[in-house]
Amino acid sequence: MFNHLLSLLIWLPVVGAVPVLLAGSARPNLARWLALLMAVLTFVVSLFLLPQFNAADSAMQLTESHMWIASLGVHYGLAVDGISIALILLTTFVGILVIVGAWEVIQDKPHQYMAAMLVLEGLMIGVFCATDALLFYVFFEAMLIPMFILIGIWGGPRRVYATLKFFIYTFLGSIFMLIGLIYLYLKAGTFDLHTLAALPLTMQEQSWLFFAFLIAFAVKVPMVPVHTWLPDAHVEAPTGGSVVLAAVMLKIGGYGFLRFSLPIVPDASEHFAWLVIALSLVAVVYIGYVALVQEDMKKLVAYSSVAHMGFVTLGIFIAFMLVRGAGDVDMAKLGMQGAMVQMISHGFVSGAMFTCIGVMYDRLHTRSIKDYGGVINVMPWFGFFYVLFAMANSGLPGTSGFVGEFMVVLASFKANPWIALFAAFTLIIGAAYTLWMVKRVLWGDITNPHVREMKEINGREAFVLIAFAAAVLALGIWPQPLIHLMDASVSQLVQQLAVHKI
Amino acid sequence: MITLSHFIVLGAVLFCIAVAGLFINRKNVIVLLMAIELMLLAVNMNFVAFSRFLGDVSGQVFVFFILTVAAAESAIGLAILVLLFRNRSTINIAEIDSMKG
Amino acid sequence: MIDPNLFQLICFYAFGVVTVGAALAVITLKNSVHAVLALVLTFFSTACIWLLAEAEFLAIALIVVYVGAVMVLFLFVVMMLDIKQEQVREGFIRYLPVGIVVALVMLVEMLALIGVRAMQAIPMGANPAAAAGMSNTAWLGTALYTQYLLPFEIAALILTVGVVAAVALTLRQRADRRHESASQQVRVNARDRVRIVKMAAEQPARTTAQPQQPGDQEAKP
Amino acid sequence: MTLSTSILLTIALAPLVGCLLAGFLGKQIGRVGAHSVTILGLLVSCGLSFYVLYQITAGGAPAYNHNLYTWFEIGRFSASVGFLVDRLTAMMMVVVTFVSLLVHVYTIGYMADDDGYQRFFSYISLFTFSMLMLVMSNNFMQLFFGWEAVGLVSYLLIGFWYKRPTAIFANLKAFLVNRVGDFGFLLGIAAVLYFLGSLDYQTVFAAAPGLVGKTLQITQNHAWDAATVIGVLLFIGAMGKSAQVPLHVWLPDSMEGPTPISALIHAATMVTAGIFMVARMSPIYELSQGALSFVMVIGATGALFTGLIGIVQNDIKRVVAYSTLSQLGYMTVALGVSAYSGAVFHLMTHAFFKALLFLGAGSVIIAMHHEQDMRYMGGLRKYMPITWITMWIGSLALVAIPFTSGFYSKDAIIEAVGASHRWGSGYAYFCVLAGAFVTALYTFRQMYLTFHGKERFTVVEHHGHGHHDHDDHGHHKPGELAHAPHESPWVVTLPLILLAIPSLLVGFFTIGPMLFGGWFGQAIHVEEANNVLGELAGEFHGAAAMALHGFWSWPFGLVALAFVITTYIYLFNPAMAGKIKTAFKPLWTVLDRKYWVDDVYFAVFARGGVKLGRLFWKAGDAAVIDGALVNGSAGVVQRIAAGMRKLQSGYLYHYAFAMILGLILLLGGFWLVGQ
Repeated sequence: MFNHLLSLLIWLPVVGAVPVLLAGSARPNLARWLALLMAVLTFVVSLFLLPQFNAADSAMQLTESHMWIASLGVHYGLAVDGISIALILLTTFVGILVIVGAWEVIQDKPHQYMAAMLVLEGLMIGVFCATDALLFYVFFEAMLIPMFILIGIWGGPRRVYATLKFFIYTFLGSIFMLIGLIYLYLKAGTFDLHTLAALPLTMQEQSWLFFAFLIAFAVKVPMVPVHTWLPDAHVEAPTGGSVVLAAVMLKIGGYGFLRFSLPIVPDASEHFAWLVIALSLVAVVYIGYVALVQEDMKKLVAYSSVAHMGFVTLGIFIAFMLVRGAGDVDMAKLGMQGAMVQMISHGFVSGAMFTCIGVMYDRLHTRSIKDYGGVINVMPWFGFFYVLFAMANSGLPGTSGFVGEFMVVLASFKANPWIALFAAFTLIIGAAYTLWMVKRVLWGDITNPHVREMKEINGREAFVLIAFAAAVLALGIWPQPLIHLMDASVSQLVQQLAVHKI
Repeated sequence: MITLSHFIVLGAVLFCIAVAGLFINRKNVIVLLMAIELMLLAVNMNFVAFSRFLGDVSGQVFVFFILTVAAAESAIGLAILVLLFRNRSTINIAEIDSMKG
Repeated sequence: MIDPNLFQLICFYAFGVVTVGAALAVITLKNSVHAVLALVLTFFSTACIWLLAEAEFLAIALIVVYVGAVMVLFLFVVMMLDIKQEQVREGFIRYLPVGIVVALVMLVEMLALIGVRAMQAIPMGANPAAAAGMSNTAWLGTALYTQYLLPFEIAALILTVGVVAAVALTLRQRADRRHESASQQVRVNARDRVRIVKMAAEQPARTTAQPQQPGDQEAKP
Repeated sequence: MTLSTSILLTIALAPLVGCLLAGFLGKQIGRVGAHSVTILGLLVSCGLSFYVLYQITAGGAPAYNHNLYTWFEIGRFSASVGFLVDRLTAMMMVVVTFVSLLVHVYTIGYMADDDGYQRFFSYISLFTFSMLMLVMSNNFMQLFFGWEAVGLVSYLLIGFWYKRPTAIFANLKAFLVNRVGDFGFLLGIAAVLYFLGSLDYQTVFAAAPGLVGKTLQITQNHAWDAATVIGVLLFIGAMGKSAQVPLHVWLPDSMEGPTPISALIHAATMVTAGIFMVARMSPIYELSQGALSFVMVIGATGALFTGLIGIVQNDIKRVVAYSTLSQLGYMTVALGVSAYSGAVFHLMTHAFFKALLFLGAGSVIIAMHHEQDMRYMGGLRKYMPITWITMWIGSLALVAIPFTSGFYSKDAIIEAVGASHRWGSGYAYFCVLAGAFVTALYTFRQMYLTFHGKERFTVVEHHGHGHHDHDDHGHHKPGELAHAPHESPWVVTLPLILLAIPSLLVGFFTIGPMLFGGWFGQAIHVEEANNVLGELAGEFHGAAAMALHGFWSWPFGLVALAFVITTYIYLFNPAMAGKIKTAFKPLWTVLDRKYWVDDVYFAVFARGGVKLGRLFWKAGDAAVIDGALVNGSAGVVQRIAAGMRKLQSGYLYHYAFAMILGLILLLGGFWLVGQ
C-alpha cells in the first residue's frame, strides 16, 4: 500500500511550482496549463483520500512519521482525520478554481503568480496534515510567504501597507504560539500533538498557553478586535489571493483552535470560553453593522467573512458550555459540526463572492459600490450567480451558508438563549448588508455609462462560478455526507473536552 | 620578582592610555587607529602574562591570532583611510557622518 | 652578584616606564610621523617585556610582523597623505581633561578589580615550555599545528582576505591616464585591424547623367 | 389506499422542473415554450394534488409521513427532508397549486409584452415548488427551508422590474422585514429542539404535552413558560411572513411587483404560510394561553387598523393589499381563539376571492394601460363586463354577504371570537366587528370608483404608438389613455371566472365538514377547554340556515350600513368624499401616513442602522482598533526609533565614547558586586 499519500499531496503542488516557474514569462500559456495540470492532479490525488479513509474511525489515519530534527525530537509527522480531509478537499478544490480564475486576468508575470498559488496550496495542505506541532508551525508560517508575495506583487495601489499589516499581524500572533509550543516542548519533551494532548497541565499553565494560542488563531480567524488586517488585505489582494485567503486561510485559525486550544488546554478553554463566545457575538453584531456601511465591495465581503467566522468560533466554544455545563454531548456535537460546516461553507461562499467581485473588477476596474448599478441589465447570467451567492452569504436555506449557522444557533440556544438571540441576529444584519449591496450593484437602471459596456461572463468565468454554485447548492441541499465524514472526529473531540486535565 | 599583577597593571595602564588617546584625538583617524593598536597590545600583554602564569599555551596562541587579525585589520583600515582621503581630501572624523541615522 | 629576580624586576620597570612613556607620546605628539615612531618604540619595549615573560617567539614576532610590516605601512600612509596638522589637532586641549578623567576612572576601576596587592604575592610559575623540555617556539608551534590547526588556517585566510580587500579598495582606474590592455592586444585578429570594403568602380563619365544623392556622399567621409 | 411517495414527489418537483427549464433554457424554448412547460408542470402538480385530496378525504388514505433523505444526523439529533401529508396539507396543496395554475394562465395575458416573460414563469414555478415544500414538510428544518425560499422568490418577484427604484427598494424592505420574523422563527425552532429534542413534527407533537410546567430561565430569577416562549417565537416568524402588525409594512410596498404575483404570493398563498404554520403547530399553541392571547391581540389589531388605511388609498392594488392585511388579521384572530380550522377555512376562501380581486385589479390595470390610480378610473363596467362581474363576486365574498364563501369563513371567525373567553377577546371582538364595517367601506368604495360613476379618464389617440411597455408612463398625463379600455383576453378572464366559482360556492359546501365536522382530524389539535368551534357547532344547522341567520346578525348590519354610506357618497354625491376628507383632516393624515409606522422604521432601523454602522466603522474599527492600537503601536515604535536614531550620530568618537562609557559602567558594576 502506498502510504505517502499525504506527502504527495503536500509536495506535488510545491514541487510542481518549479516547472511552472521555469516556463518563464516568455511562455505564459505553458505556465498556465502546467499550473492547471498540477492543481487538477492535486485535486485528483486528494480525492484518493476518500476511499482510503475510514470515516467511522475517529483516529488519525494515513499516518506518516519520520525523524526530522533529531536533536529536538521533531518529527515530520502527517496524518488526517475527518476534519482535515474536509478542509484538504476544500483547499484542492479552491486551488483549481483560483488557477482558472486567474487565467487571463493576471498578465504580469503569470508564471510566478501561478507558482506562488501552487506553493501556497501545498503549504496549506501541510497545515491540515501536520501532527507535529513544530511542523504545523513551520507550515503555518511558511504559508505567509507566498501570500505575502501574491498581495505584494499583484495587489492594488496600497498593497505595501496591506501586506505589511497582514504579515506583521499574523506573525505577531504566531510568535506567541511558538513560545507556547516551546514551553510545551520543555515540559513534554516532544512536539507530537497526540502526546501534548495527554500532557497534564496546571490551570495557570493552561491559561498562559490558552492565550498564546488564542492570539495566534484569533488573528488568523480573524476575531474581533484583531480583524482589521483582513479588510485591508482583501481590498489590495488580487482576486485569486482574496479567494484563497477567505476560502482556506481563515479556516486555519478555526482548525488551530480544534487542534491546539481544545485538546491541549481544555480546562483553560472552558474557563475562558465566555471570552471567545463574547468576541464571536461581537463579531456577528458589531461587524455586521460595520459591513453594512462599507463602500468597497471587497471590504464589505471581508467584513462579512469576519462575521461568518464568528459562527465558527462560537460553535467551537459553546461546546464547553454544553459538554461540561449541560452535559449534553450530542448538542455539543451539533454546535461543533455547525462550526465545521460553516468553515467549509464559508470557503465556498466567500470564495465565490470574491470571484464575482473580481469578475466585475476586471471589467470596470473599480470596487466601489457607487460606480455600479444595474449590472443585471448587461450581465443577466452573472446576476444569477451573484444573487445566488449573496443569498448563500445571507444564509438562505438550500445554500450552504444556512447549514452551519442553523446548527450553531440551535446548539447555542441550549447553551444560553441569549447567545442564540445575538447569533440569530445575523439573519437580519447579514441579509441587510449583503442584499443592500446587491441592490446597489445589480438592480436598478444603469447610471454609469461604463456599466453598459460590461460584457457577459465568458466560459472560463462561468466554469468557476458554476463550480462554486454546485458546491454551495450541494452542501445546502444535502450536508449529511460532509457531516458523516467529520462525525467520528468531532465526536472524539467532544469526548476529549469532557476530560479534565488538571 | 615579577608577578602576574605587574603585567596586568601594565596592560591596564596601556589600555587606559589608549582610551585617553581615543578621546583627545577625535579628529585624526591615524592616531585613532594607533590607539586601537595600543589597546590590542594591552590585551596581548594580558594574554601573554596569563599564559605564562597558568602554563597554558592557548594564551600565546591567541596572541598570535590577534596579531594576525590586527595586521589584516590595519591593512584594511589604512586602505579605507587612503580611499577616504582620496575622495574627501581629509581624514577629519567629524566630517565623516554618512552613517548618521 | 645581583639577584636575578631583582634584575628582572628592574628590567621590567625600565621597559615598563619606556612603554608607558612611548604610549603617552603616541597619543599626544603633534606630528603623526613622530607618533608612529613612538608606537614603534612602544612595541619594542613591549617585546622586551614579553621576553622577560619568556614568550620569546611572540616577542620576536611582534617586532618582525608589527614593527617590520604594519608600522611601516602606517608610516607609509602617514607620509603619503597630506594631512594638515592644525586641523587634526582641533579640540585636543578641549577634550584632554575628559580623556584624562575617563582614563583615570577606568584605571582605578581596573586596578580595583584586579586587586593588585592581593596578587602581588603570587609569583609566576615555572616556564611551561622548559618544563615540557622544548623551546618556547616549539611549544607554541606544536599547539598551533595540532590543536589549533583549523583556526590557524582560517587566520591565514583572513590575512589573504585582508590583502585582497586592501588592494580592491585602493585600486582605481584613472580617467586621465592611458593604459594598455595586454589581453586585448593578444587576442586581436588581423580582420579587425584592416577592413576591406568593396566599392563600385568610379565612373566619372556618368556622374553628370545621374544626379547624385546628397546623402550618399556624406555617408562615406 | 395509501399515498405514494412518487406522486408526492412529482407534485413537489414538477413545478421545479418547469422553473429550471423556463429559467435556464428560456432563450432556447422561447415564450410559448416557457409558459407551456411551467403550466404543464403546474397542471400535473394541481391534478395530482386534487387526487391526493380525493384519496385522503374520500379514499380514506391515512396521513402520509415519511422521510425522503437525511439532511443531517448528529448524535440523537437529525433533520430530514420528508413529507407529511394529512388533510390540512392536502387542502393547502390544492389551494396553492390551483391558484398558482390560474395565475400561470393569467400571466400569459398580463405579461404578454414584458421582456422578462420566461424569467417570470420560472419565478412563479419556483415559488410554487417552495410553497409546496413548506406545506408538505414534516419537520421544522424543511419548513424553514420553504419559509425562506418563498421569501426569496417574493424578493425576486417584487423586484421583478428591477429598473424601478421603488421596486428594488420594496423588495429589499420585504426581505429584511421578513428576516426579522425569521429571526424569531429560527429562535423558535431552536427552542423546540431545546425543549422537545427533535425537529420532526410527529416526535415534537407527541412530546408537546411534556412542555407543561417547563420554563426557560431568562435571567437569574426570572423564567418564562416554555410553551409560551416557543409559541411567541414561532409566531414572530408568522408575523413576518403573514404581515402581522408590526411587521406588516412590507406587504403594501410589495405591490411594486407584477399583479399576478400580488395575487399568488402576496394574497393567496405565501402570506398565509404563517397561518398555516400556527395551525400546524396547534398542539404546541394549545398549551399556552399567553401565546394564544398574544396571537389574538396582534391579529385583531391588524384586522381593524390596517383595514382603516385601505379606506384612504387611491391605488387599486394598494386597497386590495390593505384588505389582505386586514383579512390576515382575521385569520390570526381565529388562531388566537383556538379556532384553527376557522383560520384555515378563511385562508382557503380568502385565497380564492382575494386572488380573484387581485387578478381582477390586474385586468383593470391592463385595460387602463398600467394606470393604477382609481381617481382616473370610473365607469369601466361598460368596457369590461366579465371583470366587473367577477370582481363584484369577489367583493361580495370579501365583505361577507351571506351565501358567499367569504361569509361562512368570516362569520365563523367573528362568532368564534365572540364565544371565546380568552384574555383580550373583548378587544378582539370589537376589532373584528368594526373590521367588518371597514372592509365593506373600502371594498364598495373601490368598486364604485373603478367600475361605476363617471369616466374620469380621457382617451387621447396617439399615432404610431403601437406598443406600451411598463416604463412609458411619462408619455401620458395621469388619466390620459392611448386607447379606450377594453376587456382583457381570455387567458385573463378565464382565471377570473374559475376563481369566481369557488369564491361563491366553496364555503357553502365545505363549512359543515371543515369547521364543525372535524374534517381536519388529527392535523389540528384543540384542547377541550379552548374549543370555541365545538361550542358553536351546537348552533350550526347547515350552511343554508347559517346564511339565513347571517342576514340578522351584527356583521351584516354593519356591511349594509357601509353599503348605504358608500353608495350615497360615490354614486350620488361624489363631491362629498372630498368634504369628508377635509372635515376629518387629522384622522385622514394619520391614515394616509399609515400611522407613521413606515417612517419610524425607516428612520430608526434603516437610517439608524447605517448611522450606527458608520459609527462602529469610523470610531471602532478605524479610530480605536486601527488608529490607536494597530497603527498607534506602529507609531510608538516609529517615535521611539526616531529618538533612538538621534543617538546614531554617525561620528566614530561618539560610538567609541559610548562603548567606553559602557565599559566603565560594566567595570564599576563588577566592582560594586565584588564589594
